[in-house]
Order: sequence, then C-alpha cells, then structure tokens
Amino acid sequence: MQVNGEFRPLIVAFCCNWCSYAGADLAGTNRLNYPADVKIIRVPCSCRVNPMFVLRAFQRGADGVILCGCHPGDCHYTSGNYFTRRRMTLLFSMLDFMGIERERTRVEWVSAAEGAKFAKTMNEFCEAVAKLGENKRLEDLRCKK
Amino acid sequence: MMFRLPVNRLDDLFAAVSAVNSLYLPVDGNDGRASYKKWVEGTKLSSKLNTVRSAKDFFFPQTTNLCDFNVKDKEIEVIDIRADSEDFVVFGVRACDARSFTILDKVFLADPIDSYYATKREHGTIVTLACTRPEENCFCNVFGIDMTSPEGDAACWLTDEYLYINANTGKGTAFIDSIKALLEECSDEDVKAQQTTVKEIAGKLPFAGVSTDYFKKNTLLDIFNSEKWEKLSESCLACGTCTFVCPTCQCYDIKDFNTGHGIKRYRTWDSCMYADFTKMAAANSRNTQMQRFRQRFMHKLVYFPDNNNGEFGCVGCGRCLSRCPISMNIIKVIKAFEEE
Amino acid sequence: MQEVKDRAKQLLADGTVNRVVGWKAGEFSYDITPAVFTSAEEIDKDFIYNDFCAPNLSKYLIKESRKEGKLLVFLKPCDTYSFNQLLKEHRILRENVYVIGVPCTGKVDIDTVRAMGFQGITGMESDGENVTVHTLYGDKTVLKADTLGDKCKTCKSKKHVVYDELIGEDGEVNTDGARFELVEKLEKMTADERFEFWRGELSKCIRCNACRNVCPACSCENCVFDNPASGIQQRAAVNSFEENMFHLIRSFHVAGRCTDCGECTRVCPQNIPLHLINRKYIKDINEFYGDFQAGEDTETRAPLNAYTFDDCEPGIVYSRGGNE
Amino acid sequence: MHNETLIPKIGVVTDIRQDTPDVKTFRVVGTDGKKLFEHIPGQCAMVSMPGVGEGMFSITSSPTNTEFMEFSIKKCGVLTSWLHSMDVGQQITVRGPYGNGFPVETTFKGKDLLFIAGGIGLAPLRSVINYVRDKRENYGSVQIVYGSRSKDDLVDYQEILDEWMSCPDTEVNLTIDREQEGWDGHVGFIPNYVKELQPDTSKTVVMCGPPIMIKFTLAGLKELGFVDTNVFTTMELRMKCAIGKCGRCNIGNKYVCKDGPVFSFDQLSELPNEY
Repeated sequence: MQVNGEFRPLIVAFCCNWCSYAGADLAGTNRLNYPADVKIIRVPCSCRVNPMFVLRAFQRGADGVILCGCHPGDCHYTSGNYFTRRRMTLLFSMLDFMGIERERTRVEWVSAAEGAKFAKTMNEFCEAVAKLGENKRLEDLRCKK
Repeated sequence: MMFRLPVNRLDDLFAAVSAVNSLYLPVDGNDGRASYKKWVEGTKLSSKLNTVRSAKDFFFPQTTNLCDFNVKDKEIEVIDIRADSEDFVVFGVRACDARSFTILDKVFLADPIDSYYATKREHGTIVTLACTRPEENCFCNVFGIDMTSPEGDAACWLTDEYLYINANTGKGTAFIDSIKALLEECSDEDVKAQQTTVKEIAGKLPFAGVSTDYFKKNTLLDIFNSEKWEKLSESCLACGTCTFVCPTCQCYDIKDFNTGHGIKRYRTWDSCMYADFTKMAAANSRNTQMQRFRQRFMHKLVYFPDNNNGEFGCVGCGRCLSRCPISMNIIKVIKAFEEE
Repeated sequence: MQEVKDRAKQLLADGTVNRVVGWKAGEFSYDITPAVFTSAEEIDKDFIYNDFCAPNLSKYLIKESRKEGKLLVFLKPCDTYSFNQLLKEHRILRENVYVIGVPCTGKVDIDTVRAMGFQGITGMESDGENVTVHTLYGDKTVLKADTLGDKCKTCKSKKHVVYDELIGEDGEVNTDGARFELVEKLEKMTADERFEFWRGELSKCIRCNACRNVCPACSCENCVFDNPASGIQQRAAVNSFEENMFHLIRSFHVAGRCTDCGECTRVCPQNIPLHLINRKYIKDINEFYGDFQAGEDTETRAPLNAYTFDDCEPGIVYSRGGNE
Repeated sequence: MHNETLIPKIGVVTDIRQDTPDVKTFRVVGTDGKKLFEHIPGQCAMVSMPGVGEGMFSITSSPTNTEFMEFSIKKCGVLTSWLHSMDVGQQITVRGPYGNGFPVETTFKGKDLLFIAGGIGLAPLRSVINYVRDKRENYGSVQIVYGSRSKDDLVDYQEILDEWMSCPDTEVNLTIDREQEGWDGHVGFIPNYVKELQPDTSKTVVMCGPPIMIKFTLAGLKELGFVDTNVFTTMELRMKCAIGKCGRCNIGNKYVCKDGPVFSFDQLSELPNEY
C-alpha cells in the first residue's frame, strides 16, 4: 500500500487468544510503539490457523503474515502450538520452495507478559517486509483496488 | 487462388502478421508439448501435430469476466466491463479444431447470442494448417473432416520447401491481402500431391473405419437406457480432463467473486463429469458417475446431433484419447455400442 | 502374464473372491483401463498385466471393498503403500480384499515415449529390457529404462508392504535417495528461479482435478475444493493465485500421507511435475522429523498428527541456508 | 456490441409478503418504478444477489399485471435464505424472461382447464390462473385442485379465498395432508383427491408440485382416462445461464431453461427419466 508516496506493508498477525493477543494488549497499555500496518486477527489458538488462512491473507492483500502463539509447553490447550510448529514449518518451507520470499512469513512465540517482545517482533517483521516491497508472488489481482 | 512462400521465410510472414495483429501459433514447450503462444521474434512453429489444449481457448477462454457489481447498502450498480477485442490471428489450427468452431458457433451464436464469444469470433482470423503426419489417435475422418483440406478463414499446407495458403472466407482473403508482398501466386499441384499422400495415411489410421451408425439408427431412449454405460463408466475418476481438453465441450459455470471492494461475476469452464454440476439445494438430477459419464457421451453422440441435423458434437481430435487418466474415451464408447 | 490371469481365474472359481480388480486392455497395447472382472471369460478376453499397467488400483478399493463379497486385487509394490495408507485411514475394509502382490520392473509411460519423438504409436511391446515401438511411420526398439514415467524412473521400493500372497520374488526398498535429486536441484536455485519454474509449470494447470481424483491420499468424501463456502470450489482456476492455492493446499492436505506413488504426475494432462511438490514435503519431513515413509505400516503416527517437545522451529526455513 | 442477456437488470423489491412459514412473495419493479419486462405465463427469470448467487424462479404474477412482477420463493438454499432475509427497498438483479411458458394463446384457448398444484408448485401456476381469470372469456371452465402440508402452507391462501373462489365458472378444491384445527375442508393427498373428484377427461391439465406428487397424480389421471398430450407440467433443474448454453439443465436433448420449463407429458415420455 502506498501511503504519502511511501510503501507501507500490510501485515496480518494471527494471535492466539491466550498469550499473544494478551501480549499485544500489554504492548498497547505499556505504550510501546509498533506499526499500524499490523492487523491483528485473534484466533483461539495458533493451531486454529490452517494454511488456507495464510494464503487467504496474501490473496486479500497482505504483504506479510505472522503467527503468534504461546511458547511451546504453554499452550492453553496443552499441545496446539506443537502442531502449529510442525505445520507452519512445512508450509513456510513449501512457500519458500515455490519461490515466495521467505521473509514474508514468520512464527513467533509471544507470552501474555511479553508486550515488549510483541512490539519488537512486529517492528522487525514490518521492516523486513517493507524492504521486500509489495507482495507480487502470491497476489490476486482481482482484489487489488 | 493458391499462394506460396518459401519455408525459410516463415519468420518474415509471422513478423509481418505480428506487425499488424497479435499472432498466436503452436509452440513447443520445454516438456516437448505444444501450446498456443503469442509470436515474438524468435518464436518457432511447433513440429507437433497438435496442442494439448484446443484452440477454443481463444474464443471461449477458461474464465471470462462477465460483469462487475458494486453493492452499497441496499443498492446495486451493474458495471458492463465488456471491451471490444483486438484483432488477432490464430495460425496453425488443425482441421479438427477448425471444425470445432462450427460446433461452438451453433451453441454460442444461437439466439440469444453470447456477446463474449461473438466479439472474439468477429475479431479472430483462423488460419488452419493441413496435417501431414496424423497420430494414431486421430479420427476426424469418422466425422467427415478432411485433415488435408481444413476449414477456417484461410488454409495452409506446409511442404519441405513452401508454405501454401488459400483463402476460404472473406476474412481469409483479407488476411492474404495483408501479407501479399511476401507471397507469390502458384499452382496447387504440390498441395494436391501432399493431399494424396496424407489421405493414404489417413485411410490406414487405426480408427479410420470406425462407424457411428449405431447412434444414427437407434433412438435416444434406447441408447440412454443401454446397460453398457455401467461398465464403460466403471473406473471413471470423475475428473474434468476430457471436457477441458475437448475442443467442443462448452459447458460453463457462472460464479461471483467478492473482491472485498466489489463483486466480479465470471464464468469458467465446467464439466458434466463433476458431481455438483447439477446439484441443487434440494436434489441432484445426476447422482451417480454413470449418469454423468453417460451425459457427456450422450451429449456428443445423441443430443447434439438430434438438435443439429445429425452433426456429431465430436471432431475426432483424439485429445481425450491421449489425456484420459484411465484411457476411457469416446472411441471406446462408440466401439462398445457398435459391437452390437 | 499368464500366471496372474490363471491365479485370478482360480480364485474366482474356488469362490475365494467374487470379482477381480485389475487392468483391462485397450485399443492399443498401452491404453490400459482399470476394471472389475467377474468371470473367467472376461479375464481371458480383456485382463492384462504387463509393463504398461501403470494405474494404481488402491483407490478403487474404497468403493469396491464396500460392495457385497470379497474381491481380489493385484497390487504392484508401490501400490501396496497406498493400500496400507488407506487401511490406516480406515478407508478400505481389509477383510473384503484379497491382495496379490505382483512384481514390477517399472512401467512404460506413453508420454515419455512420445517425448522421445515417436509419432503415431500403434503399439508397444516390452521384453523387460527393450521396448519395441510400432508406429504408423515405422518400428523402432529402445531401451525400456528410457521409456519409464517419472514415477518409475526413481522407484522408491520394489518391496510389497502388504499382501495375502505374492506372485514372483519380492524386491527391496530403494534407499539411494535418487528420488529427491530434482527437489534438491530446485532447492539450490534462487528464489526467483524457483518462482519462475513453478509459475511456468502451474500456469499450465487447467484445474481438471485429475491429480486430486486419482490420488489415493485424496479420499475425502467431500473435498474442500468442492465446498461452495470455501470460496475455492473446483472449476477452472481464474488466475495465478488460484493455481498456486490449489496445488499448495492440495499438497499440504496430503503431506505426511502421500506415499509418493506418482499418479498425480502421470495423469496430469499438462505434464506438470506435481510429484515434486509432494516429494518436497516428504524430504522436509525426513529432514525435520526423522525418516518417514507413508504407507510403510499401518501403525506409525503421521508426522503432522504428532510432535515432539524439541521439534525444530519454523525459523529453520530461514536459517537452513540455500539460496534466497 | 451485441446485447448481452447474461448482464442483468436491477430490480427493486417494493413489497414482501409472508405467504407461509417458508414462502415469501416478493414484488419487484425496475429502478424507474416500471415493470422490468413483459412475459408469458410460466416463463421464468434469473434472480440474483451479487456475491450470493443466482437462481431461476418462475414469475408468479400474471402478464396482465402491468405494474410489477412477483416471485414466490421458498426458503431452501443459500440464495433463497438470503432473499428471505432482505427488506423492502433492497435492490436485486433480474434477467429474463426465459423459457417457453404455457401455451395460453394456443392450446389452452377455449379449453376447460384443470390446475393441480402441490405446495410451492402453485407458484408457477399462479401466473396462468390469474391470466386466465383476467381473460376469462377466452377459456372454458376452470378447476383448481391445490394441496399442501397444512393450512399454513397454502401459498396465496388469501388470494384464493378472495379472488379465485369468486371467479365465474371456477371451482376451487383445497386439501391438506392431515387433520388440522380450524380446517373444515378436505384432508388427504392430492393424487387421491383428484381421483375422488373425478374430473372430466376432456379437460386440459396443468400440474406442478413435488416429483412424488406428479408421479402418483399422473398415474391417477391416466387411470381416469386422461391422455399425455393434454397434461402439462413445468420443470426445474439446476441452471446457470438460462439460455441453453451452460449445459446442465438438459433432459435428454431438451434444455429446461430454453425448450422448457413447460412440457407436456407426451414430450416427457420421449425423454430420459433424468430429472
């Protein structure tokens, strides 16, 4: 997306309800800055995110997709994020195999107490995606305005 | 009137056509298969007999945007996105595919005219190329198609030395006029000689003698109710390969896509082999794969001829024979019935 | 192969089975159709097993094994993996199936032969070493090894992992890793090159669903691509995104369950090397979570249904090296 | 550029009437407040909400109505559920008219007519019945046999009571499937009711309803001595284009959207039983 002549990436962040979403909240109440480019979608568990969600986000105009969940071992549902870990490892590896820039996807474990980590992660991720520019390889032209 | 051009000047011909209109021709891909590509400097005409996908793509593409909608509160705005097509030339269409347009015309140009197809037809010039080395899967002669003198706006014959060209329609004449500087008038002797040789090969093709009489002699209901369909359709995978590579398959679906800022209504190829082709909210008129399989062949061999003075809805291009994952195809169907 | 035919007739005659799932001869020697035979006459007339019988019969058993009575099926070594995988997923009723393992030395692929330059192929004969190709324009003999399809060129195993009886000698699992060579080659490319490669291949897709419908791992009663609410209901792909999406999602759905039978590539009308996508998953799973071969047995948990506490992080994709 | 029938017109819903618990009748006009197009009784139109879906519905109002069109729609799928949820003033898209319609100006003229409808099957017949009522002098006697699951499921019940029953030379026979409080009319299924009524076999029959009703009623009519050529029905199959091109609504070589939806039973007897 071009804002005032400058490219700003659209980032979709899937955040687990129990840790990362609370982490994002904490970042907010602590007045830690992270870019407004990040659009958070709350999910009950990072494990709820299936590959289609990630692809859909790109289709609808995302330039980067990040998944945040509880740290391994801390899943509210005991083991959800272990499955997320395997799934996303394989999916991201496949996206990379297809030639989609690997910096556009990321998984990060953020606990409810890690507001600072949340803000830092988002800042870093936005910057990395901003460097890559617009998502061209997984875009759906119909959805462009 | 026959014209010719030395084979080594083919590139000049393509360049001359391309200078005015977009030119599409079969080109060999890196997997050794041909597909239609737009000519650019350096593009070489395929040596293959035919393309995997048929030439129907130019007039009835895999997807067409029909119109757009803007929906705001209770109001709808309809946006007619149709644009006039540019003029284009498709070169190297074989006799079978050329005939497929006659069949597609009967569907799309019947009242009410399909404007998307009609526009493309009006702007497209079809330059056909006679076959010289038919494949074992070819059976266009079963449907009365002469592979050595193809239809189309202008027909070409390729020999070792020359490309011969002859106009069949006004559009073809205009096409030849546009490249006349490169051509010389000539006799049709070489073409006749080639036709004789190829016809001899064509007569010996494995399916040259296949008869379609059964479908002319028996009634719709008799063929429909035949017990043979069960066995024939037994291992059908219900994929859409045969329908999508078929030059005469024209069924389509209309769908809406919500782009987030509007609705795009588009149509895509559809296949009668798919389970949800006829699925309604309450019922499905073709519930089993046998019924769906039967529909496809009944359409080509019975329904279409019934509605079109006996003309079959198949042109014998052989694509379904070479592409079906389980090697079940229209020839096996015809033969199974002819056995009786 | 007379032995196979005889055994089929024998089992029909003694009432062990009431039908035989096998291969049926076509118009030429190479256009084989899977079929169900119910009598000795039918078997004598149409049954065939030779170097051209590539179709994997396992998937038909989902439907067939639910019908009345016991059936006989012939499975090649690689088909037995699919069979096992389907057993594991409770898709085949084992008690209704009598499996005879038949040997396989690789199947001749008509498209490979065509790509060699043959036109008008009216027949082929194989003696196991050489293939004689008869065409409208003359005959020629070539090495069989050169005529194999993608799935057979890098055969994963000549060992039957499940059977009730065997015809011929059982073979060995192939461990040379040759089947990952092309995947490795792609991995070594730059991201741009990989993107170009896949765009070139996937843009050919006509979304006919042949890969899905032939795939023994794609055994869902109702596929996500047939669900109107998914927004990606089957039909032709509209643009490059949908082409990518279809193949990404389909391959992900079979990841960890794909036995690498190679049917997807064999049936693709557009010759897209779809098996490479599946093999990439297999290779990744082997590297990240330890060697795993789907269909090898019916007990081991599938890699995507399992985890360990110390699995690698998704970040491994970035740190693994290779070209960006 | 050619006209394109696949590009729809915009219609405005000006009135919504709840006929039965699952049937609503929608009144539609163009954005200029006038009727969208003219039609023949029995013809259909493709009604759509962009992004939701498009479906073929019979136009239930009579062509003699010069002000608006009406569609009686039963809630049963994605699109119909959406249509049921909309309010007056909503715009929808409409294209048509499609199909052959009933032969009201030829075969039916001067004939005694027997209408048999079950449930929502009354919707397509309503336009013919009202057409006949408005041009009463052109037709002979009219008998209407209409049945439904219950009294509440009788579509257009009020219109039946107020207008049809008071029409000259018109007999209306209503029935419901099982006993219900407040109902003193006939109770029983249509096929049996028709047999009980013993209609004159010289009548031309127009029938519409669920397949099972059609099957048994037709058998009953034949028993009474009716001939196939005198019995008409209107069909419904999945449609996308409505102009005989998309290839799915065929019964044998006939397309329901183009060659139908009205067929006589002698026509259907020559076609495969695939509907």
